[in-house]
Amino acid sequence: MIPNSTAAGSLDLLRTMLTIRKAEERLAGDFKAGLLPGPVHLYIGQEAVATGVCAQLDDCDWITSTHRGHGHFLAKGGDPKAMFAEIYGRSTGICGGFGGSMHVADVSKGILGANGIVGGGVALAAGAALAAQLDGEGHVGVCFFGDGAAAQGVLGEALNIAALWKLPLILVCENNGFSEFSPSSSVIAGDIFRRAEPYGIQSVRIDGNDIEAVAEAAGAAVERARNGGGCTLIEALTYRIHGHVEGENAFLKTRYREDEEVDSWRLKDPISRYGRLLEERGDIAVGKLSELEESIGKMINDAADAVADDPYPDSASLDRHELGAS
Amino acid sequence: MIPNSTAAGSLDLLRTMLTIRKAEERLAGDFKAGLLPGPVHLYIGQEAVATGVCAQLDDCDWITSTHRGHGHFLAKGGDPKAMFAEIYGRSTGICGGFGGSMHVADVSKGILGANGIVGGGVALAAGAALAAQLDGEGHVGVCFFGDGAAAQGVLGEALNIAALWKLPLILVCENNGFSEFSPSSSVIAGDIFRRAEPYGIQSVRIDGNDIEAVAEAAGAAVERARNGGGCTLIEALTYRIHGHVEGENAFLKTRYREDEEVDSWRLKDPISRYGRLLEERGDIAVGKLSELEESIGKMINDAADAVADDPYPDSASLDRHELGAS
Amino acid sequence: MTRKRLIHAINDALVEEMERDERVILIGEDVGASIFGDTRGLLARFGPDRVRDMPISEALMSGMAVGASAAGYRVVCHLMYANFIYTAFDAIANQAARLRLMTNGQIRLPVVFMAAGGGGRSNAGQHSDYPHMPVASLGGVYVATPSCSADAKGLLKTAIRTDDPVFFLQPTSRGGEMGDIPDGEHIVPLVSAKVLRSGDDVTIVAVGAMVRVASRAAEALAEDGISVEIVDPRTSYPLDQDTIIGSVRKTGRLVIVDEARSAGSIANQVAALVAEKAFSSLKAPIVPVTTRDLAIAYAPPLEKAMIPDADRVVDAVRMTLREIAP
Amino acid sequence: MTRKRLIHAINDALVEEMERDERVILIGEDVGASIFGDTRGLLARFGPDRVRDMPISEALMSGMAVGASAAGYRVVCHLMYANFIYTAFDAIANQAARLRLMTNGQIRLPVVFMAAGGGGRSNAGQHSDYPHMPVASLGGVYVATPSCSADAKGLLKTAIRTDDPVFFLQPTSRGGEMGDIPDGEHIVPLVSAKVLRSGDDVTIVAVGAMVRVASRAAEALAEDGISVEIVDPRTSYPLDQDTIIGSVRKTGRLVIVDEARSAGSIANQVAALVAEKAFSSLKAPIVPVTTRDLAIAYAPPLEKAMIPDADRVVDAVRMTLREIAP
Ligand SMILES: Cc1ncc(C[n+]2csc(CCOP(=O)(O)OP(=O)(O)O)c2C)c(N)n1
Ligand SMILES: Cc1ncc(C[n+]2csc(CCOP(=O)(O)OP(=O)(O)O)c2C)c(N)n1
Ligand SMILES: [Mg+2]
Ligand SMILES: [Mg+2]
Repeated sequence: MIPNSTAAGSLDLLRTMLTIRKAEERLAGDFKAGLLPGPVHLYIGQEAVATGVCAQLDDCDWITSTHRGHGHFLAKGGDPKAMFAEIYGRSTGICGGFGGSMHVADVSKGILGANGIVGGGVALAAGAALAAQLDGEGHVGVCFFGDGAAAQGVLGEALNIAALWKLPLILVCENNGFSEFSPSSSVIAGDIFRRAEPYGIQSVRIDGNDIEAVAEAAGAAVERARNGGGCTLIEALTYRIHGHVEGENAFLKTRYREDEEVDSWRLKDPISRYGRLLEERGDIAVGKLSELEESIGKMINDAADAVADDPYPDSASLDRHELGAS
Repeated sequence: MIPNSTAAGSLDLLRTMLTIRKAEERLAGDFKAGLLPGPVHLYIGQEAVATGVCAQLDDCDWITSTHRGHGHFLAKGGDPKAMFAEIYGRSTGICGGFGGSMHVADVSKGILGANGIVGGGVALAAGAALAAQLDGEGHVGVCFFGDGAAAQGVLGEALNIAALWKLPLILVCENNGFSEFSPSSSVIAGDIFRRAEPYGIQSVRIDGNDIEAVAEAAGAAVERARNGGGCTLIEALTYRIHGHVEGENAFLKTRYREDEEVDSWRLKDPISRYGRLLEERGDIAVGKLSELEESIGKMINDAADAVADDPYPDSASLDRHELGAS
Repeated sequence: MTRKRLIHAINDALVEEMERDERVILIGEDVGASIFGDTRGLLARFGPDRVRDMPISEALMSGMAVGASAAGYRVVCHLMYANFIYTAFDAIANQAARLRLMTNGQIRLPVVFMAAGGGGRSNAGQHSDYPHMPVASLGGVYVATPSCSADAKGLLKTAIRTDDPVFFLQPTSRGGEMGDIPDGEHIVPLVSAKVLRSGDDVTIVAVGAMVRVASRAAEALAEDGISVEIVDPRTSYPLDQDTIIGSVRKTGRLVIVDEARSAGSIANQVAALVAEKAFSSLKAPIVPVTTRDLAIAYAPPLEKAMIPDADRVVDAVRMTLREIAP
Repeated sequence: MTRKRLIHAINDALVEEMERDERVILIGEDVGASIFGDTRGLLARFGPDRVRDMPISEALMSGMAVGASAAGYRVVCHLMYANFIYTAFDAIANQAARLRLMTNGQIRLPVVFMAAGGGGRSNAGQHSDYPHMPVASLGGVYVATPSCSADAKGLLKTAIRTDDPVFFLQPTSRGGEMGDIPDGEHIVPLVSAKVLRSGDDVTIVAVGAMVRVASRAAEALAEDGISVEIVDPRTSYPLDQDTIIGSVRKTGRLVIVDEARSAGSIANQVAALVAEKAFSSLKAPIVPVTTRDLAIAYAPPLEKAMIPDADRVVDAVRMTLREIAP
């Protein structure tokens, strides 16, 4: 049985994916308009992964994320307004404007943060899983990481410890085909999910654009972890529709993928695909998807607008992060 | 066909193993007598691995080694005298007394050095293999590392790159059952040799105390690497008869293994085992083994004695290693 | 007062803090067997949940320490030899030192990285660093550098209770000396230097094992009627500026003794501090006594020549006294 | 003379050196696509044997650079953002910096680690460090810190030809400014500071992007009749002591400008040098202008407040002038 397979659950999944999509689209526009102070890495096309996984978690479960972290933040319950404010560099941001896009975190929601160090979240999640294990309350640690990050040795180190200590850890590799501008096949040998096998860790490769497949695999992994069954590695095949980083065409002199490839993945869009499915099934009324798109789009734009002119942090606020300040 | 399977080749293997054994026994005695300035990690019991592998190599092939590196040094053609002098800290040492036991190196023999950083040799060997590949002359890079070192993430990183770039790299894991005082099973999940599989890299587990098995596996791996077939991971099961480090009983308050275990491995001693086999086969005369033991023992003791009172390096010699000194 | 070796003072601190707060956990390679003796008995006393023998995976270990402390535990992460902090550096530098700022204080990290630094026992080039300044350079990690049993105990207890990362660098690779420890609860605050000896003619700032060297020098100088004040910063970073400046204001002369390499020595930090903030009190050049900019060499005479000794300190003091006030 | 952006000067140096010596190879993540533009065109020109796109495996990459350079190549290892030097730190610190000494010079390492450092573009806490001093602290690695196009080209060419490791830290995360480059072969030796501007009242030592800031400050001060001498060390480690000391002997006053954090800043090294070796010439306290001891914050006003600007330099100079000679 697929977790969240009630009609209400399905609608929630759809809503979350749309929330992420609309937020990312807003940021894409903001970037183009020169409104963002720093770089942003968008998640468009990958929404089913964060959404399907985080639907299995609650606030006491921990996640670590990546430089492409807005989707994970929102799916795990982070507040869109506080996220926009952060990315705009405002004092009302979830990190007070100190962190920005690559560091959005909300510890109260179990979000240990996006991370600018590729692979950096792996060990953090393993540590959080150790904490969860010691707590003994059935919580888990989840690490989202990319196919490119799978080349970092710390992944093998984590698989080893997770197997030895039966850590309640779920490693979610979002294989979106690229490590920056390198196609995965040029930097990753073999199948990522198989890397768990020598450690005796369960692993599975799924269609990351099929939210029910994600939810099912994540649900099984989370349940196993909560019950002392240890770690799972999930490799979710997906695709990033936008570039590695917004504005990349300004500095790239050569193309690294064909338009046709991008177009072919647009056809597999996880949101419209799931919307169609729910309509077909009768879980939602026909037309509900576009209605939701509109209302969520408005909600997101309102959230962004509401904070776009919030004050920047005061430079005196730096003082509070020095060692010795409490 | 086993490489070096001529009678002359067999005798060489036996000689090399005995050279290592006698050198290590001498060092054990020297340590007890308080003659060594620093710590030594002895290789007694593991001689078949270095010997069987290095017999497949020539001076233009590169090896990297570990903190337990005397055996690799000698098997690859390093000079015993220069090694003793080094471990005694003398200016006549192979590294002028600058490196000591954990850093014995002889670049003219392709020995990039013992290494005090566990796992440190893996990337170095991969780099040397890259150099060998660029040279295009069929040379290879070989990395000796321990079961404990297999927990270092850099191993996975190296497997990935070796597969992608088809590096002429041979990864030789000497699984001697312990990572310092931790039994392997407590720090290593699953089978080490299987860790190569997800990368599409050939791997094999062998009896590391059977020198013909080692020679055969290494021969196949080296041949494949020389011919563009890429990397192999060999896991050689063996045992360290001495402690992790000489003198460990002085600081360890608890035992980490049983005498019976050590004794059972003494029965599998790679040298007497091979000697018996050669005698049985008629490749050497009966009694030859003990004769060799004696002559090599004498040769080694003479080598050690010859340098034991060599001068220490002059402190002015430090100058030549400063940046800017040429 | 109880007289104990420094290493046993550390053991006492660990026992007391683990008794006091069950959220204190310890991870490290062979912390069960305890190579140095500082973690001896903890596994038996507190069990394998709270005392965890790690595989050789420093990058993972430091990152897990960050993750587990972000998730609510007080983590002591034992890195064994201080050189291995380089192996563990990524999570310390890119995560531990900055998560507080990047999350606007949502994440505070009660984590202690501990390791034994310094040369003197022919452990050679990869086991003898005293790397306090590379860690200090990160800005977000306290660096505690005890020089005696009492401070080791008191500083470690404070470090464990501190909500920000601390690097606890024990001068124990030379074994750790005996010293008196006050009975009962003994706490030493971070960032509080100690005036070890009061004097009028010259200030010596010395850290770690060099405090003893400085004391010997001071005694020798006293015989010639030269009155030396010794300041032990106890915390290498941040510095207790007032105590150092106060002493230099009194004496007008400054010698700094550190067994770290010159380029990575606290001599630079202290000299810069004084040249900025106590310049008008200075009567003579500030003289550093440090290790030259090389890895520690193996041969005993070389090692001895590199690490500061009392003679060099005496010479340095005499040099500052020869200089005429400008 | 040709006018070029600093990043293109680097590209020229790479092209020229790769043309000149076919044993020069380049490895790094996406050096083919070239995020910064410094490696643009090299893959097409020199082919995939010599220009290698690496997976995201910095620990492996730095170690392979060591291994390949030990085995006869001149390796340029591009680490992208300077913060990733922490991820790559083990092989740099524990191997590259010390193999020369430990092998008594058998191994020399012609390897250049290059990376872009510095803040200013809201890249936030994990992409804005200027970590020259952590590398300097190792003692065995040159640190080149060009401030302009000509020096970038000339220093990089020298670095590639040098038989010891060099960390080439480009101030290009802010894009890299325009500058004149001499036509024809242009070489700048390591350890040779440049007096950029001659003056009598005060010396400013500034590195990297801060040289421009210092120049702006000097111009503003000139309007008030204050004559500033600017010294650009160009090599942060080892320092060209004579040039710095010579300048301070002339002016008697010293301000040091570095965008590194105070605790990891060259201000300490330079101040210590001068307080030891040019003390009698000093007329005023040495004033550092650095970034406070925090990770760079994201919000533009915070970032701006942290990184030294011309106003802060002007203030510092005025402060040293107000002080009366003691
Ligand atoms: C340690 C480290 N190395 C390199 C980078 C530069 N970098 C940022 S994202 C990226 C590619 C990541 O690819 P992947 O893990 O597949 O994530 P994706 O961008 O596809 O989501 C790289 C190389 C980094 N941020 N951190
Ligand atoms: C990076 C690093 N971490 C820890 C150590 C301490 N250490 C030295 S040897 C060793 C165990 C190595 O085990 P293994 O790789 O199996 O080699 P063996 O000693 O069995 O030959 C450890 C943990 C080290 N030298 N380097
Ligand atoms: Mg990817
Ligand atoms: Mg072992």
